[in-house]
Amino acid sequence: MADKTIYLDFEEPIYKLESKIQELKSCCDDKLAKDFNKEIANLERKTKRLLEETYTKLTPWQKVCVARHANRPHSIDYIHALIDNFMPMAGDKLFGDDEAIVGGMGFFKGQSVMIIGHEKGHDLESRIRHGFGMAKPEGYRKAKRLMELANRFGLPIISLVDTAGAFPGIEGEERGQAEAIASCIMEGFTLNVPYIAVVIGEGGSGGAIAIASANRILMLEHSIYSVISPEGCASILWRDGAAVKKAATALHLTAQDLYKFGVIDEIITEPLGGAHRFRDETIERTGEVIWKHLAELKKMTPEELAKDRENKFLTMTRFELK
Amino acid sequence: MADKTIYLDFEEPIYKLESKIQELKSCCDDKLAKDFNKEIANLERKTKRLLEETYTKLTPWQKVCVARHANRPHSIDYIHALIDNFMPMAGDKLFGDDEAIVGGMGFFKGQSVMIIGHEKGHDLESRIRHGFGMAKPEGYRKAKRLMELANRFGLPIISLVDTAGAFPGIEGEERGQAEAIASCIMEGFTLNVPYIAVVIGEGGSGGAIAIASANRILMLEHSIYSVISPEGCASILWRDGAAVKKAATALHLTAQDLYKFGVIDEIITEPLGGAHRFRDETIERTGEVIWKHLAELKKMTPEELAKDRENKFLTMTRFELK
Amino acid sequence: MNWLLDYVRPKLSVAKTEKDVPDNLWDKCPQCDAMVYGQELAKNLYVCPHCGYHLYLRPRKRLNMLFDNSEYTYLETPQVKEDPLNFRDTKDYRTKLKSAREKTKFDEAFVAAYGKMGGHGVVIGVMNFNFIGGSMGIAVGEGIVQAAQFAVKHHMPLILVTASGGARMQEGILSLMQMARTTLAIKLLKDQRLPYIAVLTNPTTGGVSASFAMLGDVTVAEPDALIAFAGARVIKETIKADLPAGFQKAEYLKKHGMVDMIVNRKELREKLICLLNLLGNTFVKGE
Amino acid sequence: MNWLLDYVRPKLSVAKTEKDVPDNLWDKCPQCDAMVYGQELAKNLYVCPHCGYHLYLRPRKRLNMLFDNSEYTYLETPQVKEDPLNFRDTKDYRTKLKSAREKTKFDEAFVAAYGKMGGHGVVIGVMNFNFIGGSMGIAVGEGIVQAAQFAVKHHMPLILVTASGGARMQEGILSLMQMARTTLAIKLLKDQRLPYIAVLTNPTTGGVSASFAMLGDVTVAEPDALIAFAGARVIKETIKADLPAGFQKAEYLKKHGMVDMIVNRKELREKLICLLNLLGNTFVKGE
Ligand SMILES: [Zn+2]
Ligand SMILES: [Zn+2]
Repeated sequence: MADKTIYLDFEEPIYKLESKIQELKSCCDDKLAKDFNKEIANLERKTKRLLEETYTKLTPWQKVCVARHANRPHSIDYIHALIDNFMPMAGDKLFGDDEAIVGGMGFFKGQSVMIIGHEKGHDLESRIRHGFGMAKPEGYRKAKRLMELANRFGLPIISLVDTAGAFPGIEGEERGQAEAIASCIMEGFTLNVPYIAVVIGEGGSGGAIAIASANRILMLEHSIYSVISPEGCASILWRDGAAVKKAATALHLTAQDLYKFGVIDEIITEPLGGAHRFRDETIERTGEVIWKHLAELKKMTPEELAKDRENKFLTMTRFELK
Repeated sequence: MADKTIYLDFEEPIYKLESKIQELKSCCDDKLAKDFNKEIANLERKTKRLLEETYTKLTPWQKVCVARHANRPHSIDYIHALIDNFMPMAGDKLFGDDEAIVGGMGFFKGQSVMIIGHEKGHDLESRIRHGFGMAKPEGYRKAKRLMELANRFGLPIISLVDTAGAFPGIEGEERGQAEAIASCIMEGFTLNVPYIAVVIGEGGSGGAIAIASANRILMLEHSIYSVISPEGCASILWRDGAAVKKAATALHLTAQDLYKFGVIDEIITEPLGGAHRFRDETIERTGEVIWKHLAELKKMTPEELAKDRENKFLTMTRFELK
Repeated sequence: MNWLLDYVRPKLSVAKTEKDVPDNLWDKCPQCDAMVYGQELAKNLYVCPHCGYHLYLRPRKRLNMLFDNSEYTYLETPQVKEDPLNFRDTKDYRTKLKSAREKTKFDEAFVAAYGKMGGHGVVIGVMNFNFIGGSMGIAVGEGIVQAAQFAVKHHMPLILVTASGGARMQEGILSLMQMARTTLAIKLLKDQRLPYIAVLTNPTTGGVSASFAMLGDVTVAEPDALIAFAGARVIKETIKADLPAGFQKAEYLKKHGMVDMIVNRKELREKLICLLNLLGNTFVKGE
Repeated sequence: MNWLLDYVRPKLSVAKTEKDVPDNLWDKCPQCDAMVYGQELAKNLYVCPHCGYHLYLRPRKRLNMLFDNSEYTYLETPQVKEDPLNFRDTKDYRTKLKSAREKTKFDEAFVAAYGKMGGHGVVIGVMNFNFIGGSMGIAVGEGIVQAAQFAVKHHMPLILVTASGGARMQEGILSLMQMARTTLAIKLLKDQRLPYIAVLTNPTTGGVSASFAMLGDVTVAEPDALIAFAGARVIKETIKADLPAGFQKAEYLKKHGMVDMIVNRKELREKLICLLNLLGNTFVKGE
C-alpha cells in the first residue's frame, strides 16, 4: 500500500499548495485554527482547481508517468478490495510459480470468477518477489492454466494488465517466452466464458496482450497501452533517449487514443488527481464498470462468447477507407 | 546397430558351440572344407537345438537379461525399418528436447502415423545423448504434444516402450516428473485415434506406462513389463541385491504372465534365440502384428476408440472372484 | 453443467459415524521432539501445538474433520482378487495384508465416503498410510475408480486425500496398471466437468504422485508434506551428492509450480468448502 | 475432416509466374566473406556454396522455390488504412512506406499466394524482411488473417514463412493488436483441423515470434536463423554479461524444445511436401 505520497514533476505546483495547507493545519492549535480556516479552504479550492486543470489535460508522457506511479493501485489491491474469499493459485504445473502474474478464484459481487493480473509489487522486497511485474514464460503458462480451469468450470475471467512488458532475459528466451505469450493469447480465443481485460496501469507490449485477447477491453483513464515503451521507441526511432515525450505522443498510447481507434471498449474515469490519489474510489469505479460488462456478457451463450471475441478481433483495425 | 555379438551368461554353451563352428569354418581352406562340412552341420544342428531348449524355457530373470540385451532392436531400429519418410519431431514447446523419447510422423505401410518410443542408444555416445532411455519431464511432454498433434490430424499412434524407468534426479523432480507422467497417461485417454503400445524391451514402471494407456498393448515374447525392477524389488523386499532372480519370478513381469492377467492383448513371438539374434525378422513380425491391430482399430469411429480404451482400463484387473 | 443445481441425494444407507478409540497418553512430535498429550494432539487435528508439524491423520479422523458434523456414509469397499500374484518375499503377502487389516481396522489402504461438506454433496476418498505404506494395489485403484464413478453418477465433486509410498509391489504389474486406471477415474470426472480436488499429505510418492495426485483441478498440499516421484535415496545414489534443502517438500513443489496452495490442516475444511463454493457457483450458459 | 479429400480448386484468376530480374554480378557471404557469383548464388537458393550460410531469400524467389513448377496465384493484397497514427519520427512513416515499396516492388511486408505443392492445394504466405524489416503492422496482420480465411474457405493447409524484426512501431497499438489477430487467424485453421506449418527464417523476432510464428502444428526452421522474443542487445544491457554461444539461433531453440526440425533450404520444399502428405493421409473415422 502507499505509505507516502510521491509527486510527479508536473505535480509540483500541487505539491507546493498541499504542503502549505499541511503546514497551516499543523502549525496552529485548535484555538487559532478557525482563523486559518478561510485561508485553508481557499488553498484547498485552489489545489482542486489545479488538479482539475492538470489532470484534464495530461500530455501522453504525463500519462505514462501517472500510469507508472508507484502509488497507483496494483492488481493485488483490486483483488483485495473487489474479490471475496480469494483463493490464490500458484504455478504452471510445468516449471515454476512466477509471481509477476498473480491469480486465483474468488467471488466478485457473488459471482465466482477467475482473476488474473500482473503484479509489480509496492516496495523493494515485494517488487523483487513479483519480478517487477515482468512475467517469465511460467507466468504466462500459469495464466493459461487458470484460464483453462475457469473455462472448464464456467467461471468468467477478469484480467488486470499492468506490466512494462515480458521479462527480457536468458531464462525467458530459453524457456520459450515467445511460445508462452503466443499460447496465452491463443487460450483467450478458445474460451467459452466471459473474459474481460482491464488495463489498470501500464499495458506493455506482448507481455500485456498475452492476457488481453478478451471480449471486453477496458482502460483506466490515465493508463497506457503500447506496442513499445516510449523509451524504447525514442532510442530506436529517434536514436535519442531524451525524445521520450515525442515518442509518447507519436505512439498514441493513451486510453483516449485507443478508444478512438476502436481497440478498447470503455474508458474508466479516474477521480480528478488520478488513481494514485484516490485509490479506493478508483477501484470501486472499476469494479462497477467490470460488473456492467460482465452482466452483458453473461447474457451470451458459451458459443456466442467465443464468436463475440472472434468477431471483435477480426474486425479490429479494419478501418473504413476513404 | 549391433557391432559385435554379446553373450548372456546362460548362453555360454551356445557361445562355445558357435565359437567352435566359427573356428572350423575359418581354419580350413576351401579344399578341406567339405571334410568339415558334416561336422559343422552337426554342430549347427546342436546349436539350434540348444537355442530352442534355452529360449523356450527362459526363466523370468533370463528374460530380464534378454529384454535388456544391448543388441536388441531399439525404437530407432523399428522406425528405420518400418516407417517410410519418417519426419523426426523435437521438443515439448516448453523447456527442451529430451531424446530419451524419440518421435515423429511417417508412413507405416502407406498409413501416416505418429510413432513415439523410448530410445536407449546403442553405444556410449548415443546412450548419453538419449539419456539411457530414461526420460525427463520434457520427454513425456514431447510425447504428449505429439499425441495431441496426431489426434488433431487423425493419425494413429504407435508407441514403443523400452525404458528402465523415468529419469530419477533433481531436475526431473524440479520440473514435475510426476505431473509429466500423469498428464501423458491422461493424454492417452483423451485420444480419438487408434493408439497401440508395444513393449519391445524393458517396460519399466511409471516411465513405461506414461506412453502405454493405449487401445492395444502388445509385448514381444521376451520383453518384460514391471512395476519395479527386480533389482529394486530385491533390495526393498529381500533387503538383498542378490535376490534379483527371486524378485524377477515373484513380480510376474514376463509377457506370458501379463497375457494371463489380461493386461496385454497379444504376445509377438520372437525368432528362437531372441530378437537380438534376429533383429530384422523380429522387427518385421512386430510390424505385421501392429498392422493387424491397426486394421481392426481403424474400423472404429473416434468415439468408439476412446470408449474402447476406457472400457479396457476400467475392466482391467477386475478379476472374477470365487 | 452446474453440479450444485443437479445434486441428487444418493439412495444409500444412512450415515454412520464412528467414534475413535481414545488416544494414548503421550505422543512425541517427530519434528520438535516435544511430548504432547494425546487428547490435546487429537483436539489439535494432530498438528503439533509446539512447532506446527503435521503428524499423520488417520482416515476416520480425516473424514470426521472434513464432513459437516462428521456425518458421512462409507462407500462399499470393492471386492477384488486378493494376492493375485501369490507373492511372497521374506513373508507372505497375505500375512502382511492380514496384519495390516488387524492394525488399521480397515480392509485396504483407501476408503471413500460421501456426505455433505459446507452443504455440498461430495465424495471424499482418503488413503491410509498405515496400511502397507498406503501403497496402491488393485483394491486402492478400484476404490478410486468406484469413488469417481459414484461421484459421476450422483453428480458430486471428488476430493482425494493422498498418503502413499507408491505402488503395491506385491501386486506387480497389476499395481502399475492402477496408475492408468486412477488417471482414467479422474478423466471420468473431467468429462462431466465435475471438480476434483487433490489434497496431498505427507508422504505422496511414486506411482500415486505420478497419476491422480498430480491431476487435480486444484492441488492443495499440507505444510511440509513430502511429495515426490523418485525417492530421495535413489536420487542421492544416482547423483552422489547432497540434495537441496527442502527438496520434494510441499513448499518446494509450490515454488516449482506443482501445487496451488499450501493449507494448514486447521484451515483445510474451510478452504475446501470455499473451493467447492467457487467451483459450484458457475456462470450458466445464456442465463 | 480430411482436407485432401475436400479440396476444391478455388475459382480465382489463373496463375501468373514472374521472372526475377537477373542478379548482380558478385555477392559477399556475410558469414565466410567468400565472394559468390550472383547467378551461382541464385541457383543455390541463396545458400552460400562455401559455408552453407542461408542468406535472405526474397519472397518471389521463396514462392518460386516452394510451389510446383513455380506456379501460383497471389492473393489480393488487403487494402488497409495507411499511416493511421500520422506517425513521424525523424522521417515521415509515409515516406518510409513509399521507399520500401519502391525498393521491394511489393505493397507490404507480407504476401500470400495459393497453388499446388507436391500436388496439394496450399496457401503460402511469406514475410518480406526488406520491407521495413519485415515488421508487422495492420497490412501484414490483415494479410495473414485473410490468407488463413482463404485457406479455411478452400480447405487448404497454410504455410507461413516468417522473417521479421517484430512489430511495426509506427502503427503503435494497432500493430500490437496484430499479435492477437494473427493468433486468431491460426485458430481459424485449428478449428477446421487444417494444418499450419510455420517456417522460421532469419530473423524471426519480437511480436511475430510471440504470435503466429510459434503456433505451428509443425515448426520448421532454417539453419542458424535468429529466433527470439527479446532482442539480444536488450538482454545484454539488462544482465550486463555475455550471452551464451548460439543464443537464440535455430539450433538453440531446437535444443530448448521450441522447434521441431531444422531444414536446409535445399531440402525445404521436399520436407514440406512430405509433411503435407503425412498430415493429409489421415485416419478417416470409422472407415
Ligand atoms: Zn512439534
Ligand atoms: Zn559463406
